[in-house]
Amino acid sequence: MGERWRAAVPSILSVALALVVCWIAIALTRDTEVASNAYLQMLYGGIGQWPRYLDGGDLAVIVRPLGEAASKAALLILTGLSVAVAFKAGLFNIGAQGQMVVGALAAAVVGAQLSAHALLHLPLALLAAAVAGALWALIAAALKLWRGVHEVISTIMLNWVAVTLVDNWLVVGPLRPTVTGGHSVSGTAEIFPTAHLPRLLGDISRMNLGFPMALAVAAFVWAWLIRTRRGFETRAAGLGPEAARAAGIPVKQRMAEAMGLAGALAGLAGAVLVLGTEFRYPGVLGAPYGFDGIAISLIGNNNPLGVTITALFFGALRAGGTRMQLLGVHKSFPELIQGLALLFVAGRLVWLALLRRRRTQPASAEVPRA
Amino acid sequence: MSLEIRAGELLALVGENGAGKSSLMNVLYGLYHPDEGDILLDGQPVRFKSPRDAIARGIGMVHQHFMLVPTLTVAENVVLGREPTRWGRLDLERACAEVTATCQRFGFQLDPRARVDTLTVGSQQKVEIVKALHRGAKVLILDEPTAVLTPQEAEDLFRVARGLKEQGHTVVFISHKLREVLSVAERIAVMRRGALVAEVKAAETHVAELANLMVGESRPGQGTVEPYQPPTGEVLLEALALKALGEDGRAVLDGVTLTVHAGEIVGIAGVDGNGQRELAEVITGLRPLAEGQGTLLNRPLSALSPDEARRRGVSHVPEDRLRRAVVKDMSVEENMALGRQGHPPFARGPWLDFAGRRERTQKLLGAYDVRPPDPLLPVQALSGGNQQKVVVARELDSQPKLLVVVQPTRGLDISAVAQVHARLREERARGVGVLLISLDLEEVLTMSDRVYVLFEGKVTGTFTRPEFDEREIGRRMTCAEPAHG
Amino acid sequence: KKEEPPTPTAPAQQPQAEAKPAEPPAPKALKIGLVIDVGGRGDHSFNDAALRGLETWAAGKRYEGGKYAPASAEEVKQSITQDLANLQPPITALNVEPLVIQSKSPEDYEPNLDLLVEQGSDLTIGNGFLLESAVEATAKKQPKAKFLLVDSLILDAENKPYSLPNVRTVTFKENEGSFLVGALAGLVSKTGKVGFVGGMEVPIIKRFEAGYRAGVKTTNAKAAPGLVAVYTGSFDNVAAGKQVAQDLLKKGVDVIFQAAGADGLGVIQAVKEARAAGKQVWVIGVDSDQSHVAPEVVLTSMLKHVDLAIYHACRDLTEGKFAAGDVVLGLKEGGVGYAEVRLDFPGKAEALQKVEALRQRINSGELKVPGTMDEFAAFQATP
Amino acid sequence: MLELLEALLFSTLDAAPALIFAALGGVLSERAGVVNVGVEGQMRAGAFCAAVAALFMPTPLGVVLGMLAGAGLAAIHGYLSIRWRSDQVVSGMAINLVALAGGTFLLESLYSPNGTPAIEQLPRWTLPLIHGVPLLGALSEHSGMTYLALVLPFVFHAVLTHTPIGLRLRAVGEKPHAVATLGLSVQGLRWGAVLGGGLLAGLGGAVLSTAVLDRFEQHTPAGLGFMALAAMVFGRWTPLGAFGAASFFAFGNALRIGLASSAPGILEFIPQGFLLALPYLLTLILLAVQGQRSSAPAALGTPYEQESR
Ligand SMILES: Nc1ncnc2c1ncn2[C@@H]1O[C@H](COP(=O)(O)OP(=O)(O)OP(=O)(O)O)[C@@H](O)[C@H]1O
Ligand SMILES: Nc1ncnc2c1ncn2[C@@H]1O[C@H](COP(=O)(O)OP(=O)(O)OP(=O)(O)O)[C@@H](O)[C@H]1O
Ligand SMILES: [Mg+2]
Ligand SMILES: [Mg+2]
Repeated sequence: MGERWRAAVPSILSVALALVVCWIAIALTRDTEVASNAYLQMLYGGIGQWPRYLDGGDLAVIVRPLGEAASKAALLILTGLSVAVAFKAGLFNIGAQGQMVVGALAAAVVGAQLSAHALLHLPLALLAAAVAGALWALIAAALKLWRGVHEVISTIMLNWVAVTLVDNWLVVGPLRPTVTGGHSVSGTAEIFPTAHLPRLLGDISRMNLGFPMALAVAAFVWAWLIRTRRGFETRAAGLGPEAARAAGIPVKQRMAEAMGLAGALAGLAGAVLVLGTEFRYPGVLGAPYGFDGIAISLIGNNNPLGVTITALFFGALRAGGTRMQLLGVHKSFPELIQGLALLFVAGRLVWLALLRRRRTQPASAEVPRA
Repeated sequence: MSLEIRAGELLALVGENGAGKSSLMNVLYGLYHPDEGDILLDGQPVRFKSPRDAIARGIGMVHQHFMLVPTLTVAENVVLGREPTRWGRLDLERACAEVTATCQRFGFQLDPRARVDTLTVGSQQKVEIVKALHRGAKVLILDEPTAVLTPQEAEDLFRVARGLKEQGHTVVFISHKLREVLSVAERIAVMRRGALVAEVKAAETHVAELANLMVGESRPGQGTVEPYQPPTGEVLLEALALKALGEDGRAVLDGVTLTVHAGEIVGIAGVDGNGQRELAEVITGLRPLAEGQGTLLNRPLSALSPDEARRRGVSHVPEDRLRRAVVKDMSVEENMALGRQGHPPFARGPWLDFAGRRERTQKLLGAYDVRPPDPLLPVQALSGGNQQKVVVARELDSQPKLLVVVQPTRGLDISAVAQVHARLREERARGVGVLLISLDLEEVLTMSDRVYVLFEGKVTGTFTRPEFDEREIGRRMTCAEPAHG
Repeated sequence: KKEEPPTPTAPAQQPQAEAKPAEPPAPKALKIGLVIDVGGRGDHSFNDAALRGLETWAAGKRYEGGKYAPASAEEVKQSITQDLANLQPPITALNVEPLVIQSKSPEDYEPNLDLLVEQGSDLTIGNGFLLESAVEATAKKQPKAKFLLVDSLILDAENKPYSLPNVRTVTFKENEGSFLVGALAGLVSKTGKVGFVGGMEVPIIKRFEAGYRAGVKTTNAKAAPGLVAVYTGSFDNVAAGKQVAQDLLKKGVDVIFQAAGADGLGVIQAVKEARAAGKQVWVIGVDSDQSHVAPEVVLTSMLKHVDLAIYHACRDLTEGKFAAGDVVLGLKEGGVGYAEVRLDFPGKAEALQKVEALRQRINSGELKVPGTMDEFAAFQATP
Repeated sequence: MLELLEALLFSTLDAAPALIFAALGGVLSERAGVVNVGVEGQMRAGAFCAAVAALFMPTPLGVVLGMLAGAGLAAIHGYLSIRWRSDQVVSGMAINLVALAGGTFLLESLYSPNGTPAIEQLPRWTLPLIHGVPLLGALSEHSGMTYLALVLPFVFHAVLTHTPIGLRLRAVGEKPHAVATLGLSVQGLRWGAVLGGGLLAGLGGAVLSTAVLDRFEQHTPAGLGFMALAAMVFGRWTPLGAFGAASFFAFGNALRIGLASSAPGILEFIPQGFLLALPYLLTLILLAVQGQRSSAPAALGTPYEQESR
């Protein structure tokens, strides 16, 4: 256990460092008071306005921000896991964005075109999203395993293909909802309430089943990866494909499975967005959560638990980030913090060495030669 | 530690694995930097910041692992770093001419335009030497140059070394083969644990003494020669005219026929790159069979997968340890489970069995004296020898019927080698068939009951123990006239 | 390189909304919240129009580096297009305080509206049809708060319009404005080839196209069949807009109308470069008067007075007259139009006369401008 | 027909340079063995700094500053991945994220949220002889960057194959230890390549804000950096291959635009979205058909450790 915590230390310090750097950036462009206030607002937006609630405020000032943070976190958990699972199999999935797009579309189509009982409709829509995402990812896997096409290039291409085909053709063409009169609507037809992810805290908060579902999926991925024979084989295939092959592990199959799972996870993220908050495939799919997944996965050490914690943190940060605008602080700070945190994770050797040198005064242990 | 190297001598450096021979030479060559101490050249203290300085002072080194860029040509490899140019442009013509000239001066035959990865190991070795000489090296350091050469090629190399010495060069060479050390070197320096423990004149010592100096104690008894009994066990592997293709589509195995019985060790002798690796791959299901047939443990050899081979009872200690035998970022216990991760005690149904795995790992680590015996350590944190012990432990622990071992003692020190050899003999006694593939002819000859010699993918000779003749086998290993040089 | 020192007034609004907005006794500034869509500030078109209506006109302020400074009278005057210069009553600053939130992605619209309501905004504006569902959901959740939805009606799950008691909607007849600039384009074109560049191929942009085509057909029947309409596929890719426009220009098109968000800036860029290379070419801007982007080539701009709609809503609110309902702004209501034509071209006076005549015909209801491509197919041009 | 072709060619030549430079930057860095997924971020830095600089000085000088900015980001990448042997993919992705969010932040704090003020654009050159000649005329009327982009890949190719420095670069990407034992500095070579790659990527970005547009626009480069990586891989890590792939992508895009405007009827049958996806689909299909056995430099992505054997 101690070992595992030690592995998390660089990530935690990196995030803290990023927070400090951004605080300084705000303080420099504005002043220290604004910077501190901005962080306070971010906190309020992320985990609720507790002081105001304790002052006798409405419960909404807590559950609404929590709901927003949870929705964002659910998306980040799923895309982060998507990237992490692929990493574990030795594949770099830059394509989570595209997989999320097709997943979201599938959920929107099943949610709107099919009518069924709620007990059936929602699972069907989720399943459709997972399958669509998985199939999309499997294209890249197939190209990699049988044609030797590097997955970085194929997933980048598949992202573009998904976005252009869906946003510029399907959504504005065949799947355009029927509109009486000349009203402008964006996106596909609205899904039936039977396919909604149920709200958990009533109408005031957008907290929905997507969040516990994402947590459950994370637990599933963790169990699969760490506890099962399949997961073991997948990790072996990712870390040492040749050795895994020699050990009788069907490496290609495991890699394809992992990529399929990665796609399914990203597809589910799309479904959570569509079935949880948007209720249709919007004209343009939300923020680039698929790309955020890369950062989340890397900061979280590509480990399901780390990814979940990282996603929770950044989900809250980004939900709260909007409130910074109330102080006139720029809207891109949460992203900046995320980027800097990743940069510091990448550079952890540098500052770990600095720390170590300060602790053990004379001889620094393993500073590589220049 | 101090070592004196005299001008114009042939000095040999011996010592156990990890004694620090390569490290010392790398310091001399400016690749590593000494924490303390000085290097004196012609009595002057010098400081080599990088190999560039060492090269400028006339020191050349041929590394234990080849330092050639495989995608470049011989000439490009040789001139790299001191390229002849014409108007800023790389002058390949001149480079080739220069390299040809150097080759002629020292009596090598190399095609300067050939890509290095198309050359045989022996030729690559020569490219390395030419590289050093081309830079005007007066002192030539050869780190285990004969490890991958046939006796003939090694003999060739020593002729070159003596020739260089005649021309006034100094040659330092490192080797584990004490007999060749004695026959070539004039002076021998022995290292142990990073220190120089003895310097002796070749003429005044013998193998046993050197071995004692190296290990610091009497050498574990060299397996006494056992009497030969023709194999009687059931036939485990019967291969008929096997043919397999390499990555480039050429036949790397060309009509190989062999049998392995239960309870015998069958050795495969051959120079690196003559199909030994591919033979092991075919038998373990890693490489598809192009033609030919055979039976492996009573079922056909064709369409074999690694998984299927394991299920039939084949264990495999591959040659390329870090690539094929272990997943270096995984822990020791995870590596212990590799290949049998689905069976007790490593798994229970679809779930991994952590307790069972830990218990078995700890037992094996103890039995094989792996140091440190920590099942949670990533395998890459173990020394090479200990990694090899992990692999051998795993493969023998899975109760194989047929054991395919390739270079099982590469990188092991004397006592570890003896241990592995003993284990292999134990397996034989248990009735396991062992196919031993090694580049070390001495190892093949001491261990095997029968030997097949492979050359260019063909079997060019079979010998039973009473017929072993090192020179004849060596000749078969290079069947046609010596290829180069 | 020097930044102007921030004027030491009007501090950024504090999140002091903790204090419940108990009805103020004194004339306390009303808070107007505005959520703009992902296009963001500074798009020189739709969002900037909304910000102009709220910040410059209603609040009399200038946004700068996260803070507000008072806008000078000159600034305010310059921001008012010619067609509104004589508006009665004239545009004057009101006692309102703007609260603007930029959205980063579509799923943020709803929480952003929620946030503004929570911050105590007396009127919350959703700018753009993309915010339709968000405004709908928030308005239902917050029946006491007032909302203004710009550019769309409230639609139910079947996309049928309905109304909510606390939401005012404003929509525009873009086709009528587009018709007039189309008519002008037909008159200006020398080569007889005019073009249209749209962003994504969504119905609202199609409405621009239909009106534009009808306008061209009315004044230049020969140019109509060959009118090329190209869609860039995005609203945020300037380079794509430029490339599309370059292609049109290479093919002899000399007047381009763009309705493509940020891509439109690329269109203007391409025309500017073609003009620099000596070609006689024009571009028509959209939503706001885009003349300042490239004065030498922007013939005019199809105006969509989002600014006015928002200003009116603010004024109604301060005067206590704000009412829910659906407002449709067409040419007659001054909700759409075209910006002052500052460039000269042969026969300018005559052309403008013709266009104004068409305006009269539309205002009188004699000429019905098609709003969809189907309607356009049935449209008979009557010069 | 000829006219259509000319328009197509012109459009390709106008749009391709940024992609070409960035792809070459990727090739330079990766041939030396350092993975460079940070091209997108380096382009963004280049575009931003070039535009900002050009507000105060002649545009060509601004372009140079943009290149330096790209190299600046590359230096962070180099410091982490060469000096400290960090994971190259992580540090590249981090650079992308920081450049994206940081660029947005700086842009809004310094200028307006959507772009810098307009700058003086790089001039377009009218080539005297061929201007107006059918087809060939497409070569005229471009900024100097287009001509540079047509020449640079060949220069780069020549350097890589025919000069000592090229030989060393190739060697260091294949087997750094061999290079080190010859007394050459692996670190030095890699630093050079990474910084050079940064300069090129920065140039690619600068082209976007000084030649394609006349300001930095908030979304720049909108995924072009990733396209450049794709072009690099598609072009098998060779300068000419990357050049060809980048030109192919630009051509595919131009073709789509050309089709939409010259044959609008086609849109009745083939939706716009298909045309937009066409270049990417074509690339995927081509890759699937020809296969893409790894031609990456052997040591790509593995940090060089002197004492690893
Ligand atoms: N820079 C270093 N820091 C710490 N230990 C080192 C370093 N370099 C080498 N060693 C260790 O020093 C020992 C000597 O290594 P060296 O490669 O010189 O052995 P060797 O005598 O050449 O062995 P072999 O016969 O296997 O080639 C090994 O244990 C090695 O791991
Ligand atoms: N990455 C590492 N992390 C921690 N310890 C290491 C690492 N690499 C090597 N060591 C330790 O350093 C010591 C020397 O390792 P090395 O591989 O050089 O041994 P060696 O002398 O070559 O032994 P052998 O002859 O068995 O190969 C070993 O005890 C090993 O555990
Ligand atoms: Mg050694
Ligand atoms: Mg060793």
